[in-house]
Amino acid sequence: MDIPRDKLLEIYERMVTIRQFEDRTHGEYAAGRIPGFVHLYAGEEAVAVGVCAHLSDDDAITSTHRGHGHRIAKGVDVNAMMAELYGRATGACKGKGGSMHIADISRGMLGANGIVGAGVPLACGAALSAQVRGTEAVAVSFFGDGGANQGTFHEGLNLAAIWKLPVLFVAENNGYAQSTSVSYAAGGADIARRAQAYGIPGVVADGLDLFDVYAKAGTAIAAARAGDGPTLLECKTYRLYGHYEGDTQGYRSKAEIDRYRHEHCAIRRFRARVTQDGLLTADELDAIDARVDNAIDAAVAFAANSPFPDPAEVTTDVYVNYEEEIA
Amino acid sequence: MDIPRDKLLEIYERMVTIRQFEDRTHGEYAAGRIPGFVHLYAGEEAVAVGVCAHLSDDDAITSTHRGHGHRIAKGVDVNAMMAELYGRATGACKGKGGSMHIADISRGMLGANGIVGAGVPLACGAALSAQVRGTEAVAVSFFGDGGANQGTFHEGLNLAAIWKLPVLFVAENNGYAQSTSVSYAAGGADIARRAQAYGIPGVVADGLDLFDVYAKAGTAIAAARAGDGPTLLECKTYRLYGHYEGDTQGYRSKAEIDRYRHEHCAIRRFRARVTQDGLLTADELDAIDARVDNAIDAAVAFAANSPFPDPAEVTTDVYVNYEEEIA
Amino acid sequence: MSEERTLTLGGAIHEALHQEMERDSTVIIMGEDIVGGAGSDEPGAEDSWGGPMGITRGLVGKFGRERVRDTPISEAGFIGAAIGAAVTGLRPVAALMFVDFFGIPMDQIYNQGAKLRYMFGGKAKVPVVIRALIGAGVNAAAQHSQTLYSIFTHIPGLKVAVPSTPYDAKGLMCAAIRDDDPVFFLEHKTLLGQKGHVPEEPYIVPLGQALVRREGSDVTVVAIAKMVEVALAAAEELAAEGVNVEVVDPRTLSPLDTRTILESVEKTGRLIIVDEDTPRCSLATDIAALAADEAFYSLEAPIKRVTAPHTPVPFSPTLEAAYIPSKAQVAATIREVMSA
Amino acid sequence: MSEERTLTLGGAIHEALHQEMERDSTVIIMGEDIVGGAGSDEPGAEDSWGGPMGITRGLVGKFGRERVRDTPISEAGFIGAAIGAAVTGLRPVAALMFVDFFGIPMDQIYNQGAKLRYMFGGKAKVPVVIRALIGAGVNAAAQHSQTLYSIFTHIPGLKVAVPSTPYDAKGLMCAAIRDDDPVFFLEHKTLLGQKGHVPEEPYIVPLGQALVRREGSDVTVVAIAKMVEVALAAAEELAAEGVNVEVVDPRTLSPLDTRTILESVEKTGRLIIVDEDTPRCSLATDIAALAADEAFYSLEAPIKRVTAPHTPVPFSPTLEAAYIPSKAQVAATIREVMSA
Ligand SMILES: Cc1ncc(C[n+]2csc(CCOP(=O)(O)OP(=O)(O)O)c2C)c(N)n1
Ligand SMILES: Cc1ncc(C[n+]2csc(CCOP(=O)(O)OP(=O)(O)O)c2C)c(N)n1
Ligand SMILES: [Mg+2]
Ligand SMILES: [Mg+2]
Repeated sequence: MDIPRDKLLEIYERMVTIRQFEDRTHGEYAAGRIPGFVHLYAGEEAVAVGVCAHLSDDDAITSTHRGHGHRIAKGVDVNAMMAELYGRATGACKGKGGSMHIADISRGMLGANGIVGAGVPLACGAALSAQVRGTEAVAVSFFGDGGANQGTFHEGLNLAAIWKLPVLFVAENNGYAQSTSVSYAAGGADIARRAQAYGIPGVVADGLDLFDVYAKAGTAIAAARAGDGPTLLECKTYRLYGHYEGDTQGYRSKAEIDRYRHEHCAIRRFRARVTQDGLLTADELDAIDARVDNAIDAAVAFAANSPFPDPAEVTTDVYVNYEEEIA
Repeated sequence: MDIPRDKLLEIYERMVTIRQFEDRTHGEYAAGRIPGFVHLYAGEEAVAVGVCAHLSDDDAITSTHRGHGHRIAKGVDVNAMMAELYGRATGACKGKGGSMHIADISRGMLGANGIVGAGVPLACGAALSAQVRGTEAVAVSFFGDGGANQGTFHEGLNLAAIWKLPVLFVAENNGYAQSTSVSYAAGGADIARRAQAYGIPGVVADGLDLFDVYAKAGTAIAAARAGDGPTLLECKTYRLYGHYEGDTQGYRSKAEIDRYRHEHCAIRRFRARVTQDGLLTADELDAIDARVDNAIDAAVAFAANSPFPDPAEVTTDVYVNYEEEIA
Repeated sequence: MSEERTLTLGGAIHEALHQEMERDSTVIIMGEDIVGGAGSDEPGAEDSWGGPMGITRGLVGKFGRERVRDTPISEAGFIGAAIGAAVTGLRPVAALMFVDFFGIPMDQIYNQGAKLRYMFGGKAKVPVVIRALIGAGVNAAAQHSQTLYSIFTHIPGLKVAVPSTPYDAKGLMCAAIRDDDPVFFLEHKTLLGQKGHVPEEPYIVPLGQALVRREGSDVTVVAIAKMVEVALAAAEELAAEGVNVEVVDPRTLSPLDTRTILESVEKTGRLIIVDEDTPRCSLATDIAALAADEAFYSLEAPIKRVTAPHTPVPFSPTLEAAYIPSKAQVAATIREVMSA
Repeated sequence: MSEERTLTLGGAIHEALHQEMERDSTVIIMGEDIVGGAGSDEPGAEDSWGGPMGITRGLVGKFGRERVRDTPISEAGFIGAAIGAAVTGLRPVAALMFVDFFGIPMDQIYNQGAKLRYMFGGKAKVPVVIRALIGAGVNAAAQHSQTLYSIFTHIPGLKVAVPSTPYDAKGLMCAAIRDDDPVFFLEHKTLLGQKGHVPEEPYIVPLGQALVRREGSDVTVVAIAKMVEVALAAAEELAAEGVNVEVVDPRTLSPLDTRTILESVEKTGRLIIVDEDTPRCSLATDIAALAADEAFYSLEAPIKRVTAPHTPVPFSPTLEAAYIPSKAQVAATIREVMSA
């Protein structure tokens, strides 16, 4: 699957934006400027970007607790994201959601999710909506290897299979659910093989290779748009930071992490490939790096300079309408 | 797998007991003597009996809304069962449970269940208990084709797979969940194939052939006892009555029902096989029929002559102990 | 003439679904066997079930299988899908069958459906209706007889409707479907066959408006769903004894029309709540607490609650009869507060 | 000497688990990452997590992986398995991690665990403990900050413990494990690090016994979990103003020690309930309703409830601070009822 030059540039920019956003969030969190629970996506960029490169704002995605990457890949504004992490009134959710609940319905980003596995049925619903309304839209559900052990995974895949819903299920297998290895927690071989249980295609992609993800997601999404129903795409990937900010990571070695940070880094691999193949130049890529660096600087400044929400906001946005006001 | 003569006689008696119990319950219900919701097991006898023939009182089973057959196969007293259907104080659950909740923990019968799919995790728990306590016991979970679409099915099978729990999952595929065909509701081919998702054996049995069920369940249960972990056994079967008593059954033809009631009847097939092979005689079998007939008569009489529970019993048995009495 | 038009409560719900689906093509309905016969080639199999109590029978013929969907037995999956569809442009009405099954899709309902709007800073709406049967009275035992509305009322972001008449059933269903928030719509199974006046044209009974079903000056009885008729019967009995009972039907539990309840208590000075749900942390305590705070100075007697006991629902007819709050219990409690 | 021995609340729970596992080989514990490092060959991976807040760290070394089990992320599956194991001879303690996840295993908890005994006519017992973190205060947002004990208290067949001190945490955990009924054991995440006196030997704090944390004669404040310290702080403030506040800590919500609460209200004539849960159909309304019935004639002022608002838990620090009932709110409410 050939990727047009413009698309390649956009893809690179999104991958780098994720990496830099996460690196910076890591530092901001350590410095005590971001409250709450934060799970970083660094390392898995090729998955979110490789999949979302096929989507428009009409297409919907559901995400996870580790959702910053999906949001950036889906085009959500980084200023609003960083302000949300900071808990500010200018945040994507006015400070009400935080890292685990950033959404942008206008861009088809139906929200991160603090509940493992919960996005799967919601994505089926977005696909059902497209099917009933007769649009060409598709839905994508991202979830982890741990999430694939939830009942919602089973129910969602079966529902999508029998209704031929235009949905792509993306299992982001980063090897761990918190500290638990996928080899311990998941019976059977690849997660992708679970697709057979429902008679739908199950595909494994190298989640550290943008081109592999892009190609396989493209095929699956095209099939979904054509009315051929869902696919389960398992992307083998790796997270470079701990499960959450604060994780001491006794369950894996520094050597393992370093190997992925350097040899297997999805962004390095992308750079190497596009420059070797003469698709893009190092200068072009460096320029993007610099631009993103500025954009993230600006996002942090925007967040830090934004006001906190008015405490009175605590009781708004519960209902669209409610006769009695909320005490 | 050769079945000893005594066992064959016991198997036949249990199958006939189920059939007669259900035929009689059908009549009693129609006559307005049994209240509530009742789901009959007639037609599926070879499954419950073929599986439970391998179990002792130390082994546990979990059942479904369609649980009379499992209970009889597990050796629960028919007097107590019929009295429970009648809502009498002498019932297996003192009249508190009714058809959907008959249990006998002393016989390892952990209860029928009004919640589709709910027995699967409970059976895993009984198997876990055996594993931790170091007994030789196994657990069996019966559920329907409809139940195999619940999240609990997925979670239970995965849990059993990774912990190598001594449990047998028996999918009773009778073609329908209420009025919905399994071909509509379940993605994929056989339910048994879903086992592959968890790396455990998945086996299909002819659920109208006692010998096939007996053999395949025997292999699976022996493996479980030997520490080799769980199996998913799908038994293709058929229910002769409606989904519940009162079902008008517009979703299937009388011809289809008749075919199963006559040509494919599990009890007839068993009789034909054992008499043809010279294992048992028609006289022996007829004598069992007559004895069971009397036993069911006696059960109905026992139930009808039993008192209703004292209304004060409504507030007992909620807790083993509770400092305050219940208002 | 239209005064005379009567429907059952179940028929009123059917009519509301029909009319709303006609009015708005984004309304879809889904649930286990709400059509029936899916996957069967048998002539006449289609619509052979029609959902719990046949309420949705006939809708598939009019609106087709795209908008009237049989689902697998996967409550978390299809209720979650209904919520996802609601966020993306449909107005799904999902049937949970028995409310007792709520423990399976509850995460989708309360952590997703009820909270998306708030968590997203007001930038989502979730116009989904979840229908479910409630109530004891048909010997359906512990897993098919509960009311459980206290739990849904507890959850911010949900709305809860509990019609006690066919008229309200239709009006509340129309309101629920048009509402932009998630609404639990609870149908008491012993009321579905009850007949009453229902106008043919679509109309709205607003969510959050109680109704005084019977005016009285001596004591206020707030009663929910099936308990409305129990309370009214007790009121008749007491009328013969010269006691003037006011019966208030909240109709929706969230929002709760606190004003109507408080005005009644201020007038009568006495309050009894009759609630088929179990007693702890329930609507009965909710309404009692409301009055014990905001109508305290009007109260002339202890606030009494007549509820089910703190037990599961028993199967046997004698036990179930002892479980459900009865006219006799309500009447006795009225006498008790009148002599306080 | 033993007077001086202190532990954190989390440490007290660890000690209770340790001692009960030592005492009774049928006690097992299970949950996601309660050990950690499962499936890893990395030296030192084992016990690298230790469950929420590391509370179970160290137990695997003593009791082995048979009795200390990491589970997949399958809350319905493993909580259901804990219940099935409880019916067949074990005494499992299952960790749900955050109570907010209850919507996934709820059917197993409430339709199975809580009801088996009743449905089976008393012929089963279900000695299972479900541990879960509750509470706001760490900016964990709408799906990781709730209390939700009102829902579990509503369910017949469940018991609910909510310790507010390390001493009670240990004693209630020992009691919960030895109890033959299902117990929800709720640990407020902001209290886990709090230190207090804990005797080394195992002991029991019986389920169903409240404690008067502070004696007073003017007003009764019933406060739950984290709110106990908020209420005590408000009481100190009011003491300076000459108001004598009695603070009652129920310690278990089901069974509820109604006697201690009613005796206090009869003495003081005034009642405030401070509850971090959302307000509708809650413990706050439950206790208010109790007093409005059974202590009615002692009441000298409206019963007030200080609770979270009817909203999900917001993320931002400024919003979360407005969400959690504060000392200032409690103090203001005490002043209000004192001048009523
Ligand atoms: C229902 C539920 N159970 C448990 C958790 C706690 N939890 C948060 S993330 C996580 C691990 C998820 O692993 P995986 O799905 O592989 O995603 P990853 O973190 O690796 O991206 C767990 C157990 C949760 N948030 N929701
Ligand atoms: C969780 C849940 N959902 C729905 C129901 C209603 N219901 C009872 S039995 C049944 C069909 C079950 O089909 P299957 O599992 O195939 O078992 P069968 O009745 O064919 O034996 C349904 C939908 C229920 N009892 N529990
Ligand atoms: Mg993972
Ligand atoms: Mg079936």
